[in-house]
Amino acid sequence: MIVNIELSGGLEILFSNKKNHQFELSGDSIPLKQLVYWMRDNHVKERPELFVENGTVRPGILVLINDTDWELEGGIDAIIEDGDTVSFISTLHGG
Amino acid sequence: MIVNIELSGGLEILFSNKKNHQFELSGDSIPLKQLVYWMRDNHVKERPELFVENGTVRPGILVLINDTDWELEGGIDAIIEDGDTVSFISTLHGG
Amino acid sequence: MSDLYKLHGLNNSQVGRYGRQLITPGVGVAGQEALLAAKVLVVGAGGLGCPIAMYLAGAGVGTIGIVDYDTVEVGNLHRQIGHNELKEGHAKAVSLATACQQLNSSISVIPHTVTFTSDTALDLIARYDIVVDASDNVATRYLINDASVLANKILVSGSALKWDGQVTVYHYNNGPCYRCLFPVPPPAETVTRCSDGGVLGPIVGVIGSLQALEVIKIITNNSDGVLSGRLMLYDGLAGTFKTVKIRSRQPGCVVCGDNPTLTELIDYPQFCSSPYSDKSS
Amino acid sequence: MSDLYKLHGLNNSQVGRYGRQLITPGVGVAGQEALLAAKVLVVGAGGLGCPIAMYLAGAGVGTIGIVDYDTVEVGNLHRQIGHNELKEGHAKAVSLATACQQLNSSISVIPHTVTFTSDTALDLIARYDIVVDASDNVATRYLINDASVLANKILVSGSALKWDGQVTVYHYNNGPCYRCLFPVPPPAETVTRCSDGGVLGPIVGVIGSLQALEVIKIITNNSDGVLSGRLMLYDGLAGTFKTVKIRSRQPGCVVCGDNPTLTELIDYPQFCSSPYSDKSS
Ligand SMILES: [Zn+2]
Ligand SMILES: [Zn+2]
Repeated sequence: MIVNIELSGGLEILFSNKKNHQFELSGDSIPLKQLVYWMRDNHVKERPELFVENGTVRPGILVLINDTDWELEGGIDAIIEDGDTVSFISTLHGG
Repeated sequence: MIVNIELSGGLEILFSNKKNHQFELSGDSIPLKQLVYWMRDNHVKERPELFVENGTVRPGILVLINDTDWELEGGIDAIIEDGDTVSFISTLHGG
Repeated sequence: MSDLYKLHGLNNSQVGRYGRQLITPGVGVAGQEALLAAKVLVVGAGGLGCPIAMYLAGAGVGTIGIVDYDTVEVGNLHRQIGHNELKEGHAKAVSLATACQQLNSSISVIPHTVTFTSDTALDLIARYDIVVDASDNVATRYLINDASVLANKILVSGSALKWDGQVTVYHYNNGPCYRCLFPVPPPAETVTRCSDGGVLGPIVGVIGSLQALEVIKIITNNSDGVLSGRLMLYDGLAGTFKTVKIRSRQPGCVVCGDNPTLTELIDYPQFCSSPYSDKSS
Repeated sequence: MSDLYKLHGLNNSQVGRYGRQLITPGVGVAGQEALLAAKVLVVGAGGLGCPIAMYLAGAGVGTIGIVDYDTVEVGNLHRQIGHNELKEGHAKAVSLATACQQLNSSISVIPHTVTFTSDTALDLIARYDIVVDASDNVATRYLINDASVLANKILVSGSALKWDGQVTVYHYNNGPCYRCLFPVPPPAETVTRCSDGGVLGPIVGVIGSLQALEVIKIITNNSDGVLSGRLMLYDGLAGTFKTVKIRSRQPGCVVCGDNPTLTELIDYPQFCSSPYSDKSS
């Protein structure tokens, strides 16, 4: 399966400074929690605690599944399928 | 077949002041030219010359097929299929 | 044109000043009267606050409050176009209020040069109908949210960093508040401040202008298009926007939920482990 | 911070003024030096021209020209935040240039109070690297396009009406020009002017800020994200943006094509059947 990942609001820095990724994974679907752990273990080079904390995505990151808030899709327990796009958006505070 | 129509930049005024329309047509596809004539004849209440001129969409309107400039898709000779979105955008000149 | 509006509550000078705005569909005389009657508090007279306050002043929002305790520095001017070199060292709230009054002397613009804290926030917010978050730090953002919800005011939120910006409207028509989305503040070490990460003037220009438009849509009752329950994301470097659907009000939210446990303001610098400021310490 | 940049061509006061912009990724010292060396002509000191010129001045674009023959009226101020009541009756080009210089006295801002016509356009454009279309009528838009192509300058175009706006970049990296998209002007009776249709301040604020950012991206060589071959559409009432792919340069274009037939400027009011103005006649 192919999963599209989008990173923004500065999170891309943890992922080789690239905003868009396409990951190939085995199987037809993957629980989001497992995808997040896999991303942390295989793609975050430094300071993984800036991405994952207490078993989920750290506070201050909004997660979207196909452009919809993950809260409407089951949160960390959502199931991601082939072709889905998951976005991780760090909220901004500046002005 | 279903065709989604988007109107913007003021063109919506010709179409009951609605920006988004969904039209049901017979068949599986329709040449864009025929769709434009059908829209003019069935949905433009007043001043059809503000939409069609000399057998095509009048100058100053940009046409998109699924968010891509119609010029890249064959222009007025493009074939529109079930589920396609056609956008008619009147260019703006103000500032 | 003036004859056309004679039957309404606008005088000739108002028709002259707001004519081009009045004739915009969805505004009209009723919309202009609503703008003149509205009271909007802009929290922050920086990069976002400048275009917000100036466009609201231009539009004829009748009462505009501007809160900021900071003073103008030359290093602000690349992005804070409501100030200028002559205002170096002056209070930002006063400098921006003056710019707004020079744009439109017929409205009331009130500078508040106090620090916006748990002690001052509710008193200030109580005097206005709509709050605009143009602040630059996490602690102030949680404070503004909680105070707006406790005082039952609509909150128009914008933020920016580097080439990116975000806009949404909180606590509007059963939409979420900031805490519905972000119940817990981010770890302090994950927060990039503009003083560390930089920010470009046109980015705050875009986001601040978008915030001003949301305020106008709310006041003129063009509610369908208000960015409530939707978050607009701008990536200026890529030249792309995206508007995404976000959760509605969360029944379990500590401040706007069905059984709120947060019923008075707390110590936000402690809650967020970071100060009411974006300055490097 | 100043020590860090001592080896570069920026002095301490420049580092202080542009620090927050310098540290933005993709700008840096090289980007700031390019901005200081750049020359940009803004055609129009109205709703779009105000934020464009002010954000470019803030960013340190070294030479900014502003062309406008019109004078400031109170009815402009709801959307033209670079002017103010004290400037009523003054030349818009001078009023806006003064605002820019007060924001940044270290750059050069040149008001051109001439009418921008087939007689004056090429001489003016020749002195600048990039042209920004902040005009308000069809005839001027064709004139600016043709003059920019003939002088081989990049053109950053924005337009607005009511709640809507559009932005794109013409004649950049083999992208299209305005005539590639619109070879023939629209029938005069289909053109809605701001004087008839209205326009809101924050709409021109968003579009003008977007145009200023495109200029900065072009100068700092962040070319991947430049809106060339793409058109950005903003619907402020709905709160949505869309960026769509448009055609590339057309080999048959009369002005930028492989065998151009338009090699000098023409009579644009005649070509467009409408004057160089958006005023009601
Ligand atoms: Zn809440
Ligand atoms: Zn061309």
